[in-house]
Amino acid sequence: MEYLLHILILIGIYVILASSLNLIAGYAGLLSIAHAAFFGVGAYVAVLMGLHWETPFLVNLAAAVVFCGILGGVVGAPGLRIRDDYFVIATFAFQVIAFSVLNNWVSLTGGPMGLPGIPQPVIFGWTVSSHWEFLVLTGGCCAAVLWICHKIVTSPFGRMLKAIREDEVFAQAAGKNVAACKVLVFAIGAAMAAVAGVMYAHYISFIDPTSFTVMESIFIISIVIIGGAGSMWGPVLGAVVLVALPEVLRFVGLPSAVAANVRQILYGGALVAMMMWRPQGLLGEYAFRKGEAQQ
Amino acid sequence: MFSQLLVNALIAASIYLVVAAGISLAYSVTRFFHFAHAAVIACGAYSVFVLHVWVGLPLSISALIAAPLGGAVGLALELLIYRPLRRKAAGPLVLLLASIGAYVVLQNVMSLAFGDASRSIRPTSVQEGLPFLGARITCVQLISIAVALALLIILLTAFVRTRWGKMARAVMSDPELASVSGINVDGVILWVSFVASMLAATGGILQSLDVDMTPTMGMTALLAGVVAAVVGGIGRLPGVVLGAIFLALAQHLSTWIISTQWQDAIAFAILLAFLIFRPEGFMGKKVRETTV
Amino acid sequence: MMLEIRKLDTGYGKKQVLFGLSMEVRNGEIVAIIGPNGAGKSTVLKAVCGLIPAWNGRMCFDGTTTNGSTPAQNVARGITFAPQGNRVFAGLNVMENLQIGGFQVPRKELRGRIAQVLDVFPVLKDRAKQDAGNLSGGEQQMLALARALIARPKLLMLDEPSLGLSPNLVRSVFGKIVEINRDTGVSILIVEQKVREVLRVCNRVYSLKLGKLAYDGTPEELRDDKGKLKELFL
Amino acid sequence: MTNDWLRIDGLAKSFDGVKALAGFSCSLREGEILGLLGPNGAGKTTLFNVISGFLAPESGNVVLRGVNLTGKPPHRIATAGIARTFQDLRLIRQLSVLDNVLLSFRDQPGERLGNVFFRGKSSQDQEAANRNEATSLLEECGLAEKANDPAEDLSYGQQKLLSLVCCLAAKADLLLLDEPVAGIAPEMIEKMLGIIRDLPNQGKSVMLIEHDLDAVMQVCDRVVFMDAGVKVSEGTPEEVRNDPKVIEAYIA
Repeated sequence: MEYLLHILILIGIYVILASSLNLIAGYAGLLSIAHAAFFGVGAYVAVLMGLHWETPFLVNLAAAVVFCGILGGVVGAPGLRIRDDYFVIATFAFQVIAFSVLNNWVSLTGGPMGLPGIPQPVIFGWTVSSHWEFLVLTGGCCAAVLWICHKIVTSPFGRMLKAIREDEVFAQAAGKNVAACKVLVFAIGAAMAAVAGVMYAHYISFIDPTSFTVMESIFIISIVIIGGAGSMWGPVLGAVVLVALPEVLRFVGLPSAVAANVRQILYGGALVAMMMWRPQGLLGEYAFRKGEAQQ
Repeated sequence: MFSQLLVNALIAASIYLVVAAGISLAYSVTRFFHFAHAAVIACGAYSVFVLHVWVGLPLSISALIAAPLGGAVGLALELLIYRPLRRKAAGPLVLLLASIGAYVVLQNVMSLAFGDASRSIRPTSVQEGLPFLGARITCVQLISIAVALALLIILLTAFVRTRWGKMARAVMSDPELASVSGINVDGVILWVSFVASMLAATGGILQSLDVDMTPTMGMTALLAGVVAAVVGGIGRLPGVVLGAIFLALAQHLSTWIISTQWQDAIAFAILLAFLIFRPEGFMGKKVRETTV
Repeated sequence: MMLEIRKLDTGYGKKQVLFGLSMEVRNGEIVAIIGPNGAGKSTVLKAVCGLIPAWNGRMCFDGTTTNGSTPAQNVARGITFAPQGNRVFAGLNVMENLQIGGFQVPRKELRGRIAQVLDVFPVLKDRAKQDAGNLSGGEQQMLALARALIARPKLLMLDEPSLGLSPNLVRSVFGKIVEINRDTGVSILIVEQKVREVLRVCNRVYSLKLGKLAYDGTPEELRDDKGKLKELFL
Repeated sequence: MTNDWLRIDGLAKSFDGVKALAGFSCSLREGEILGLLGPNGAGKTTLFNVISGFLAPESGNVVLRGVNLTGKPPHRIATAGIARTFQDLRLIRQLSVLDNVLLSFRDQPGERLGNVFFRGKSSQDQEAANRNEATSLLEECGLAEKANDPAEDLSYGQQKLLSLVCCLAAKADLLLLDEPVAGIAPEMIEKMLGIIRDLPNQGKSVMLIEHDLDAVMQVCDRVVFMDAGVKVSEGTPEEVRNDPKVIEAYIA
């Protein structure tokens, strides 16, 4: 039973990550390989505050969200100058730098040793300790994130995001402040990733930089794309499928050492297959094709 | 100390150069970042490992076979994935995502086959290294610098002199005009992919002679290559030389001030700075901007 | 008959540009296509060389149907094309540009052909080692012409060879075109906005308007008939 | 006569040393339809791009109702009352026809994120009002049946019509139309021209680039003929048509 709960909590965390990346990449069209960096920075900010200053959990959570939001705005800003594949490379660069900081700033982050002994979160006297309680907390955050995403994408603001994704020039000619919009949505997405980071850190009660690598970013991208970019439920479906996949593999009897690789081969292959035959993913609508202006 | 840093930088630059030349070539004909290059780099190293350690061929022969093997992997990717995608008018982002997927698959196949632990083809006895301007340089390192230089010279000459080189430059310069001039653009892309992948594999081989190999080794090498290629100006081979040297110097000389672990961060800070302030690099032409 | 186009419909994406166009080029002729902007003049050339597919209708070159052929196949058949805007390979030098133009020519012959073509364009001879991107507009246009000639085409298609050139240069470019036609007997299909100049050199004229044929006749008839010209353009 | 409702003064812009605009000036009265004619490369589209803020001119000014718009970013100019269409027909093809129109309303409260979360009611009311208006605009133009189809499913002519409807939804006072009828069927041309001809009655002014001379003759009050980035001739369509300089520019 605990095992099932564990999977559900992980799915909840990845739903937050994928839905927030979906806002950035699926709705605003800014493909980013830096999501694991925000995931990690959020986790570290909250944990460090809790460990060093012993501030309450909710304060730490809020600080992580705000910090990553601002950082996201700063990182998203290059998107105003450089586009498409160059932007991907720029976010990639940020991802590597962030990892490098987490890994090498030993005096602050503990470096490769990570930060153990993260205390259980206490929210207005409620100590979140059992799997059930964590599931409630993560589920609550997940619901909040999905609700915010839903509000955003069904509003005129969401329509504007899609317009920017498909054709910036049209959006500008229609009076939309494309630059402000991109930075804003990047900041929101990063802030949401921080929520996932805080949940993850407190749930596992230990963090180290290896959870926040380029490969993790690629995994989150795969969830979004395989599930379907630019749709509310695509990333949710993607998270369920891809997070549950290794457990299924274990169930069919693959040794866990092999299962990890097989899982990656499966999702890498799925990514290629999606690009070949269904670039909009299982449920999505955005196929990473900018409005090809003809002659 | 200082001259040792310079020597180290030179060795790093030679590996960057080989990888970056491949990336730059591939990007300037295909117009997307070929992420799976990272896997091709590791493929090169592991092919040598298989041929040398498992089959027992001499190192030099293994390397000579491994490089074209890497090229063949690039060829297969082009034929199986990228060309069909291009036929469907896929944009650079779709191609990039597909190549990320291909990287994940290839890297994990290697992990399955060889394990995640590092493997080595280095000569077992620790070499003293030859004295060189007050620094020490090993034989293997000398060879790797020589190979990089030789490849660069061959590449540049082939580009300027041969018919194929000219065709490739024509496609880089203006693909549409190249096609109405009777050039089979798909064919050019195919063989440029082969050459670029061969360079990547060679980069992997050189690196594995200097340090050990892991299935993920290609990522760091690819990234350094991307930085060198962007800094030098995509599509300009002389620029790539400059970029590789610049990056290697920046990384190694900075170890005067801060610890070596920060080399990746430095490389990427340089990349970010260039992407934001001078995306065309030292020698390149302006990258496309939004046009109305 | 060198080129025969019958009831051609084509366009870009969903936009139809040519509507049931029929025209032909006979052996050794210089044929001009004129007309106001947006008439679809360049589109005709792009369709013939294979850059865009025909939606309907038939294109026939030297007795073979060319619908669906790639540009490379058409070059091999003897159709070469110099697209609009002095297009040259900017990163390659003049000599290399010419070699690219003759890349389907057997290697033994290539040197001789380049020498011949350079005799026609002495300006280029002096610039053989310069990057084409650094040439002046007129020289680039000459190079674009020369590049298209190396393959010894049966049909040479030129899209606005006068674009961006000074009146003097326009004269000399058109002079070259006549010279080439006279000396080699190549058929030439030329799209041009500088109507007066092109009427001086061509044997026959088509005028397009909004994707349809508006006039088909001889340059002499048009040259002196300002009223007719006005009707075609305004 | 309010001759300087829109004043364009000495605009210059060059690309790689080639002058696309070389000191172009003209003006537009309120409620006037002005046609822009000229051979390829005359600088017509460049002029539109400069007016709408997508290109910054090297010199010169664009002044609308006394407000200098030169050098402002495109979205500012768009909200200042200028709407435009594009020669290569830009629409958000993946979105529905209705969404394309809805996108084109300026200054929507629902496009501010704060309003989405904290003033949901007022922005929803505005959205509902926009939706009604968009629907009736589509009805007037005969696109109502297609309102929920993706814009890419429309025929080329319908897409052009839709981009015009988008300009109407913008409630702009000045419409810049780049080849509104090129490449579309005759019935659709009639329909488009009908809508354009009616614009001055709604207090709107229009500048349009078009190669279909008959269309220009039908709708334009005045025509400016440009060549090599400058104004060559100006007057009623008939005057310009008969100006020897004009035919000269074409056939020179």
